[in-house]
Amino acid sequence: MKGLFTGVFAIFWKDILSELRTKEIATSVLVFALLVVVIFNFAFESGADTIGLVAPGILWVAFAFAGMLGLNRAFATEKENSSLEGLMLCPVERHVIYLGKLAGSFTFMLIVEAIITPIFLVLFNLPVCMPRLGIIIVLATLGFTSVGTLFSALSANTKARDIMLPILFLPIIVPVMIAAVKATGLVLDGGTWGDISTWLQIIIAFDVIFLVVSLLVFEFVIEE
Amino acid sequence: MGESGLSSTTWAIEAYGLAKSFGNTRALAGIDLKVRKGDHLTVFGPNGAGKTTLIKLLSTLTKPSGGSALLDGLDIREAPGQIRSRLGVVSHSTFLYNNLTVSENLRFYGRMYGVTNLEQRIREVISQVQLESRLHDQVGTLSRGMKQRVAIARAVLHDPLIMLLDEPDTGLDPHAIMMMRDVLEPFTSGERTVVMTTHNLERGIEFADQVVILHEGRVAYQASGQEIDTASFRETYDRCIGMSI
Amino acid sequence: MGEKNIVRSNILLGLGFALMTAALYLVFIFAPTEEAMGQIQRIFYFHVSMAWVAFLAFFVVFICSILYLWKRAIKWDTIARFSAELGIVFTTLVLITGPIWAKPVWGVWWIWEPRLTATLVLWLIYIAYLLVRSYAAEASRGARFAAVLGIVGFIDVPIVYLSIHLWRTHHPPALVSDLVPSMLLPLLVSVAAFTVLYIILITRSISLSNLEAEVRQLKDARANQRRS
Amino acid sequence: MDNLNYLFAAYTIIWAVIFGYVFFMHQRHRRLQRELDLLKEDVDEQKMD
Repeated sequence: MKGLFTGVFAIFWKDILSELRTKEIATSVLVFALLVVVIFNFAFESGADTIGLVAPGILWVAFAFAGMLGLNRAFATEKENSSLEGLMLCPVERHVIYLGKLAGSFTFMLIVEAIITPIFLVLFNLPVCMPRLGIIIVLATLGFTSVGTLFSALSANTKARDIMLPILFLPIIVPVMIAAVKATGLVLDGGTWGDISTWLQIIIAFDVIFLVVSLLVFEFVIEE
Repeated sequence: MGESGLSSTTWAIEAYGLAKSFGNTRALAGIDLKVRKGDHLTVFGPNGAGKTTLIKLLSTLTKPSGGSALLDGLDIREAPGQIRSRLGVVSHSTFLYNNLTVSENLRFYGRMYGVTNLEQRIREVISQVQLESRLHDQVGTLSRGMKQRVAIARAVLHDPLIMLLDEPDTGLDPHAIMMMRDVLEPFTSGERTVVMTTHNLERGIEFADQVVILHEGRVAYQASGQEIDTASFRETYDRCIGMSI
Repeated sequence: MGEKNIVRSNILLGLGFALMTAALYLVFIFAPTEEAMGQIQRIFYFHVSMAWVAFLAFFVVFICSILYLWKRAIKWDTIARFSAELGIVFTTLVLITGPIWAKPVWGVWWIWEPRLTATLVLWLIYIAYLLVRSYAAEASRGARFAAVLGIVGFIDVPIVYLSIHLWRTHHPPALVSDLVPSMLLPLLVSVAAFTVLYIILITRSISLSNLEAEVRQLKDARANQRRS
Repeated sequence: MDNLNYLFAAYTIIWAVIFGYVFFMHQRHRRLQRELDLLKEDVDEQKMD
């Protein structure tokens, strides 16, 4: 158990250090997410009356697309000097690698979301309602990254890695996307915990199921 | 003393009919090998002969599709984790992270291998590969030869019993190759068992206690100790891979 | 192919033909014309049968994917691949016949209703399943990747359905309410006919891939002969 | 009200697609069979040499 934690933390910390040095993922993802918010604002011509309807969708499309960009990078860096092979040579179980990479991507995405969300709320003149929105974001992001880490490892080993990730990732995350958008909409309308509990349950169920399934199948994805 | 009782202590590597196919292409077609502890085995062969596949099988990176192999008496199918902690692998890729410094890279891999006394160990290996001055430079700023030396440091950090060198000097200039040989020397002498694959006949021969020539996934020639005919080895090699008559 | 297999496949073909003919008779002659929707409701029988077969096909993909990752025998991968292909063919047909039925009845081609939307997502997942194979560096890796998606995708489907169901609480008029026996019989026979059709097609596909393997082996043999 | 044209279209498309798929499989089969025959001839010839 201790070995598991050491390994996961070592991978996580390596990714954090590398990111702190280059700021490659965070910057590109952040800028990209902001651009999506802005572009969608024009695309929907969101006036005062329609904001409530389209805003949650815009926010989550921005997160999903930006997250995909970050996830793509997460395994691309492991291919640079074949360091994924170096990782696989380490005497750790394969799910340690999965959890380590997941921890990194999850953290990066949360940081980006922590910056984007306030900007978004201000730009759309929406009430700032942190705790409930925060929980939705954390849970949905866990779902995104648990599936995303699996598929990013998979698509990194295909010929068309940039296009494979969205093709695999987007249909699978439909349930989280729906639940997150609906819950966010309810929260922005001043919904209570009770109002969003059904949606939170869906997201939690998704998180648990796909964390377990990904842990089980991850070794088949990275094995040569 | 019974043969079976001896085997687990005498042999560092045993392979019995080890085979690997990728879909319908057969990379290794049943290989038998035995390497005594402390011996140096050199595996020769042209590109596509199955050298890298052999290394990948022995290092548990890929699973065999037939036969079996034991490293230090452990089955590669049953105890991959225990085998991995006994192995140090140097390949033509360095496995290093360009954005991290030399010491950060070593510390990361040290943690993954559960190396105790890590800081002291990093100081030891880095002085052995003569890169103390570059310890806090990012790997991306180093030359190809230096990176390869860091890769060697990474591979020996956990003091492995067996080293696998998969064409370690590919892509290096002559000077870097010389340098790397000097650096490798202390790690490959002594108790450690070493398997090296290479194209370089002279270098491979001078290094070896045992040689194998692979051709199209099969062992085409095998010799050890006194049997190795250094003088006519090039002819033997050419004959095995069917290049000249 | 052995003699026994030929006999078996001929029996299967005969059974399929008989069932399909019976289904057509039952659907067009025997079944009463539905009062609210009229003749167009007769699409229902084949539409539902094909949806059932598609689901069966994807379930086979799921099971064979698990077996492939576990046992690593190529036959599981072969069955999974062809089953996914057939599943896509039938899902495509479900997605085409659905709007054709919806247009005269609901007045629109498409509504984002749970069953329709979930079917569309299902279709997208299995298109990705076929793509990931063709984009993998080697065939063996593609087989493994596809198997992973075959498992993840199938598990995802119920969650997709549930979430869309909760998302769209407005139901269109129920398509299958209480079926009177005279409508249930045509449906059951259609489902049986399409299931037999699926079995016929999948066994043909498997023998096709055996042929493919034979060709490859011969090619290898020839290449070896050339060399020596 | 009967919308027979829709009904006709639906059943036509069903059979067109299924036949299309069967035809596609048949083509694959024929191509492979031809390749197999050629290869067998080739191998036999080489054996004779």
